[in-house]
Amino acid sequence: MAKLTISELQKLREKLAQERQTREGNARGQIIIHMGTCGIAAGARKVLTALLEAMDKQNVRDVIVSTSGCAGMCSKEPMATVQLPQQAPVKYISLNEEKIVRILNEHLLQGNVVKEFALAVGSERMG
Amino acid sequence: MPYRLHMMVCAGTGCVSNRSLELRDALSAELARRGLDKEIEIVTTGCNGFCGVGPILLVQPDGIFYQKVQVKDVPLLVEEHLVKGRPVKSLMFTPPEAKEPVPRMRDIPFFGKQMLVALRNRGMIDPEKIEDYIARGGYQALAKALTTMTPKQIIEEIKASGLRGRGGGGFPTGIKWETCVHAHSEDGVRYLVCNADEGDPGAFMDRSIIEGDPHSVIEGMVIGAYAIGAHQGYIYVRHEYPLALKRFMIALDQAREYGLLGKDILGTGFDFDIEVHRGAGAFVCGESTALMASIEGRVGEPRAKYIHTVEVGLYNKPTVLNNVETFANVPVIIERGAKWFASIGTEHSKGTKVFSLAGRVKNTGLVEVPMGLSLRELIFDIGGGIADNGKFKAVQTGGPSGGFLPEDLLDLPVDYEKLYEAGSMMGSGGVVVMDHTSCMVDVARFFVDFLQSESCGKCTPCREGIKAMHGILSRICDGKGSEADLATLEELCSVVADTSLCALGGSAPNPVLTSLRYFRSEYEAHLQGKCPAGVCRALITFRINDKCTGCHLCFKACPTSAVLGEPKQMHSIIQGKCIKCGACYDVCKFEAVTKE
Amino acid sequence: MPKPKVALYWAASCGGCEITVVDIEAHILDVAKAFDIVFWPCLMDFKVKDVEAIEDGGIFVTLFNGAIRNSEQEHLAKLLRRKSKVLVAFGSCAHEGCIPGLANVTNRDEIFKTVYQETASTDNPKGVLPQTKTEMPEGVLEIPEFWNKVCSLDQVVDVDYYVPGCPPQSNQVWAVLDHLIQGKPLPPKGSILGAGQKTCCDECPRVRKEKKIKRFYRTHEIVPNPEECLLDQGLLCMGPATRDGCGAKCVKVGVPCRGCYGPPPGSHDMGMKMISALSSVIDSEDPAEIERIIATIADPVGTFYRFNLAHSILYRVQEDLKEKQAVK
Amino acid sequence: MAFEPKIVGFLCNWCSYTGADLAGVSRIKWPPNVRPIRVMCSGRIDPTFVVKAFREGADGVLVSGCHPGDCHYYQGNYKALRRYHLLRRVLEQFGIHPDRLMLTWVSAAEGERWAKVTQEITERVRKLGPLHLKD
Amino acid sequence: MIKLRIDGNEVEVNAGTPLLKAAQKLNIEIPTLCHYEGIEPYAACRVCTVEVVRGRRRRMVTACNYPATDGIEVFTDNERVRRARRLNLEMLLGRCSEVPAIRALAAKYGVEKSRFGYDPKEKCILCGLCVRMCSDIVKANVLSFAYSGPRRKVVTPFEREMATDVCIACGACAHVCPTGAITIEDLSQRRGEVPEMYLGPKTAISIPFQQAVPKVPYIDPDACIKMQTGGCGICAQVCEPEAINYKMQDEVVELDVGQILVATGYQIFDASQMAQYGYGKLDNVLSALEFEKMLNSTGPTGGRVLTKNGKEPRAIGIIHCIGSRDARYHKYCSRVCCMYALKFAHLVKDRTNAEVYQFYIDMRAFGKGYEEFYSRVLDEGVNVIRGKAAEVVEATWGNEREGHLLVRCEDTLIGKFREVPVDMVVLCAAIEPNVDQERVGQIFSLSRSPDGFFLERHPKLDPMGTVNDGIYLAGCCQGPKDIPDTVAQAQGAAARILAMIAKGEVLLDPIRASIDENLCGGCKVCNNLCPYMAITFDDVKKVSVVNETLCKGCGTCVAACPAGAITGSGFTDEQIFAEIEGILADAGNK
Repeated sequence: MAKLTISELQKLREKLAQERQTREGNARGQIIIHMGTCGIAAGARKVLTALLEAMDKQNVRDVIVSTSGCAGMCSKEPMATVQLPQQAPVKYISLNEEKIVRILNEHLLQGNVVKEFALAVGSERMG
Repeated sequence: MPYRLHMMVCAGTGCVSNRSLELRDALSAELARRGLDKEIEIVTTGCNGFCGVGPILLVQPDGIFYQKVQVKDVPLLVEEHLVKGRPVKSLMFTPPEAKEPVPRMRDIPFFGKQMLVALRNRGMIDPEKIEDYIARGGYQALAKALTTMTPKQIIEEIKASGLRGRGGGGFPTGIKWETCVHAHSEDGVRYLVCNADEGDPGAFMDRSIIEGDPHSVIEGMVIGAYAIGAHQGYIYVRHEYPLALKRFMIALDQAREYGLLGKDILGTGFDFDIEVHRGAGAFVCGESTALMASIEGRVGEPRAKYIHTVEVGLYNKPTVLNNVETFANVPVIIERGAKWFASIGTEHSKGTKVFSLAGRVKNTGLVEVPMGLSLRELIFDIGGGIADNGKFKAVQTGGPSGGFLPEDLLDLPVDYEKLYEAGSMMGSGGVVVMDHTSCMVDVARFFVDFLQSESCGKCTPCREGIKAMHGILSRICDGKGSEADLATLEELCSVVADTSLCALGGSAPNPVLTSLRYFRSEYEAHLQGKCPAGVCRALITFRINDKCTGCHLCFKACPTSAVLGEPKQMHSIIQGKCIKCGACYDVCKFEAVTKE
Repeated sequence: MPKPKVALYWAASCGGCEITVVDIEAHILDVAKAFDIVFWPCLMDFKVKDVEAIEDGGIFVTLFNGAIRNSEQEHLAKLLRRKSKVLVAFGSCAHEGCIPGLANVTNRDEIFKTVYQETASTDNPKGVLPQTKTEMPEGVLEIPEFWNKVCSLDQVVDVDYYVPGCPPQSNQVWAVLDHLIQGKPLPPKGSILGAGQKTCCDECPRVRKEKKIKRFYRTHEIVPNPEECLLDQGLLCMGPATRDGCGAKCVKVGVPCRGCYGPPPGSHDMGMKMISALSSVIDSEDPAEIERIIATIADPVGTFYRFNLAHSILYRVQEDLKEKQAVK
Repeated sequence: MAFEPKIVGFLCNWCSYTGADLAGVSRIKWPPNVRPIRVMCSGRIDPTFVVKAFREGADGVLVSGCHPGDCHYYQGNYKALRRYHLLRRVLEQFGIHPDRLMLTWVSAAEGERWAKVTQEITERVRKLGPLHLKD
Repeated sequence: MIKLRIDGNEVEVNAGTPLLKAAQKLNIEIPTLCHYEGIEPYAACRVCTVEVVRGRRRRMVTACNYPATDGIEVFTDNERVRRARRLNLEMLLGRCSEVPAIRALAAKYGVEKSRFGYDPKEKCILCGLCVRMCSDIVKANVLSFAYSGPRRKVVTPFEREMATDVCIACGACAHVCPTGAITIEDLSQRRGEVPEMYLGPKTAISIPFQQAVPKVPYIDPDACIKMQTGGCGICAQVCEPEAINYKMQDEVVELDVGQILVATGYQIFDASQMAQYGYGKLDNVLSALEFEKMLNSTGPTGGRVLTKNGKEPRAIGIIHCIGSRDARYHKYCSRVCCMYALKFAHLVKDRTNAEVYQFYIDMRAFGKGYEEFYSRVLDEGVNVIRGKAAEVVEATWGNEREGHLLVRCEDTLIGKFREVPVDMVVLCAAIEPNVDQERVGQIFSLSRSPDGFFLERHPKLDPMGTVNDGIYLAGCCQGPKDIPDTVAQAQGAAARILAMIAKGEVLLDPIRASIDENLCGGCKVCNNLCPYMAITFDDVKKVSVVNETLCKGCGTCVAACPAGAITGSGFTDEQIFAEIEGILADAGNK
């Protein structure tokens, strides 16, 4: 490692900060990939990988990606739930690698629900 | 691919001794087993401060706070939270009085009320990775200071911020630096020393900062060195802090590698390097002159400071000595400005202060709060109140030679002057809470005992005076005290404080004086042969009353066979044999054993 | 006036000296122009009887190369001596025995045994050895007799001048020939021509420092520093004990001098001189260590006497080899 | 007639020659087979002299100097020592028994030792027999 | 200069002057315990506490080290100060209750009895004066503090009872101790002893012996505190002519001389090698030199003959030939012993009533008047026993159990074994060459005879010359001899030297090496061979050159020159070849 100069320090900081942004917990939204046995069998793992790769490619660092179990509609897997702050969650069904990227771009980043993949708006009550 | 989740495993000394490193390894193995290791990063962080509930695990970005996580919990945790996205309630923290566990860290009162300045990176970075520190803005202040500010401007900025020494004395840092710059040095050599010889029992803010964020100290030191024109710095770390030492060494190497320490820092031509000196654990070596003597290789004994170390210090050169927390504050002041810093706190005490909360509070640990917060907020809101639903009796601030403050001073805002006026001090930030089970005479005796053994013994008042105080206090605890003893104590306290060579002796009478001032009734009770808290063994008697069911537990527990009685029959205690250990009292389920 | 006659002869040697005469390049024409070559068997078919026919002293100069190994060579040496005004021992073999002279570490019987009976490729079931005379139906065949030892030319006949070197450097050869062609006065008898008075070191460009030898190396064992004296580096270079004139060609390319120009004027015995010099600079005072250092010299006689064994004080081993065997 | 070896002794001026002299002054008998040649120092003894002596008919050669460390010229005898070792090897290759050459240290005070040494080499060479190298 | 007020009186001092000094100027007495003039203030006892007022600030400081600044007001005896001192003294009295100095000072402040304890045994108030004296002034660093708090104490290294290996027994710690807690015990065995000829203690600075020339004191660097530790330096303070010089070092003086007289003397055979005589083990077995020192009227006993316990011996045995005339040690006779042994006998007879026994092999009274002296000593009643003593053992003598010796020997004249009881034995040890005789010999290129002494050029014709011209011998370095012989030899040598000086020139042997620059190839083989560095390399001509004045003609380079370019005059190759040829002229052809 060569010694840093001031400008290199700034650049390094920006790069490192971006890589670690998830850690800060400030997110524009959250997407949950349902990964029960049924989901994984239907290809949820591929969908998750595609999503993470797309985020990496586009340098999206402020979206929380979580996984959860079976959403109960095993026939519609793979499924995902997108939740933006102060908005009702939206459930998407029968996803594949292309669809999830569109959801990322249109819904998570621009706020437009991708209606053709959506199952419904809202969620069953927890608890 | 970015990590979608970061598992922040606390690796502060507290959590490590609760086996957090084993937890980390189990987690990592479990993630690998499930193929999640490319998605989820495990970060070992420094101390989170909430050491009472360790090992602590924080899942980001969800902000879920897990406590007391054991290796056996790992499969469940991974399955539920990481795979299925369902945070595990059973591992969350339930605040006292609350019914439901609180999932998010920021919602836990212990954390919510804190304001992190010195501890700004706590739990967020891996202390062994300089990249983590830089990512969170580390060394930006150094860059700013070195390129856009003159040493004079930095000193002015620190002066304007109102930062005062966090090690105990509370001397304004900016003025200290300025004095050092003006002090005459034949060859222009000045030294900068960081005091990490944290000796107060129960206080561990400096250790925590070094363990959790060593670079903040290094950055502060480099800025300070630049301000005073020092090129060689020392950090005096207790040898009892192996983890802190290790992490600081790693940090030094990394900083040197990145050109943030050593020759030509950041290409600005400024040279400064830090040498680590390990202290052997003498309490008195936290005193500046003793510390410097120790660095120079001499016996760690204080000398008279009529000529201050800022003028004639280490190797007889002008020397700035600040403690760890002070240095950790410096980069923030430079980066965010003196104005911002000065906006926090009270009139004369600016910024935040890290306290180690200990004793009979529910939430023990390390907290950073703005100056001026009341003791009540500190103890009851953050600390969660008195443990085991006891009753508050006193709080001691500032370490073993701090004074005891009673309940009616609970609304005292925490700042240097207010604490001093009340007969205590800020010290390095120890806060020990005592409840009704503490006997103030006994506690005073306890601390005086600590101080007498930690006195270096050089000057008469400290060596002989504290010993004499201890003798008198012991006598009182044994019920052999007299009214004259109290007068003698007061006289001793006054002369010891007046004539001691260093601050150890100078502040040693505080526990005695404040306990005499606020809890004189307890002393008087002792003179009458009573210990109100039932602590002083010579003054208490254990008896068995008619609630006794003859369960025979106390009989079995008594180490001296002082309990008489057949099973199912009422028992009694032979006073002559009783050594007042309290074993019978502790085992009795029927409140049949009484203490008076 | 007829051109002075010149003869060249090749006795026990490799023939390199003959080639070095040709190596004077275009000057060979000057030689041809100046002299009448009457005998040069290497190049042309001269007959001995033609030489015998020349009156004694009729040849101006004979360049005789090669040592004397057998009766024929001795015969021709004597013949050419008689016929020549000036007899030059040309090249190291004639001068001091050279490589053929190394045969003096053994004797005729040993050589015959090895060559005609013991070597693996020999098919000689009857163990026949060369005979000088063989009776054949056609008459008696005669071949020269193989002497028991090798001699330098001057050990057989009187020699006027010496041109040292294995081979003599062509420029030196030309200098000698040119001297003769120019008809300049001849130097005193016994002079060494075509060489200097000093030692090879005088021509060697390498930097010499303090000599302190802790062990000797053979050339394949180290890569010598190109600037420094080879001997300083432990390579056994005979340069200090060898006459100059060659231009230090070998040492310039990193090969230690082997001593082909023979001893310089002050030296009575080249090998002994080198032994004396070398042991003076061996860096030890402990007999055991000295033995160890000396043991790193391979084949001392072959090294110190490679070119002048036949001409040295001891010039050959004990004739009957009795002691040699006793030693073993 | 019994073989009487001829032995050339090269003696340094300060120790061995004086030692031999002392032997004489002290009337100690030593074999006349050893014929001394004085040189200033054993370091002066050129191996050439040794082979020259053999060539001239010597059956043995004795080189004698001061004891190691006692050399009048500090180090000369060490040079003789080294030459001796290398020379022995070469003599052997020449077919001359190395024991015909003997190196010894005799101090100026050691008249008796001189007698002993000369007796030793004389007996040694006597056993080896004549060398016959004289042309 | 600055002004300050002390107890209302104005005083002018230099800035930084300790208040204690400033007060002294006003004759204001401030009590101290841990202060000592010349030792850095320590401010540990706090008895010198005074109150300083500076503006609005009042504080208690220690007068011993508080630096005076302009305008301050000092109170040395107000109530606050008196209370502070009183209590501190009470504390000290509680610690050291029976130390008079503390009792007296405490009484001055009205304290007769301490409320904080009573310890009649403890004497140390931990003022640290001894520690500072030892480390800062004497710099022996023996005493230091150990432990902290109330357990603090002054210790020697590793708390060993006697720090004999580091303590230099200077006594300075005891001198400065204000309470008498340190005492110096006189354990005389621990005194610095001069290893040879001890016979009594010696100080670090002394006149080596009475006949010393020049007769001035010298400092024994092994015993001097200043030289050992850098401390002390008291002798320089008291010496008015300022003659003490600690920095004096052994000097190497280089002199150009033309001639050298070697008179390096001898050493005495170490009699302890012969264990049977008990030298070094038995108290009253002395070497002759030690006995000589005892007999000297300026010696440690003033010339009286005394045994170790200070009593006059009743009998003395003198044993001859210790290590000489002995095949196991030295074969030669040391020549002087018989006569000095007789002298001893004579002096003992003269000064005491002791019986004297001489145990001899042969009585060698060879010098002028010697035999007469022998007769006289015999007349004085000295017992002579012909026979070398076998051993000396400890024995009882009558009822006295200790300190007596028994000499066992065979009296060859009467053919009987004898045991002679004595109180003291004197051993006449051999004269032997110095341990460095060999090295000295190498320096001067001197040969040694088998006994190890230097060899003269000729025992009869040149007994003081050596094989090296210009180097001469005198005295026992050439062999044992008595004083007249030594003087004779030395005078002879001096005469030879003077003769040479008078002549003014010396003839050198023409034996030289020279290099023929036409033959030298510049191989540099010879350059390092020359022991006299007479060969140098001419970088211009690229040849080696012999400096003929340095050359001694050894011929090593001549032999070594591989080019044969060096000629050794007088010993040329040709000359030697001719010698070889000549010497072998009779060698038959094969």
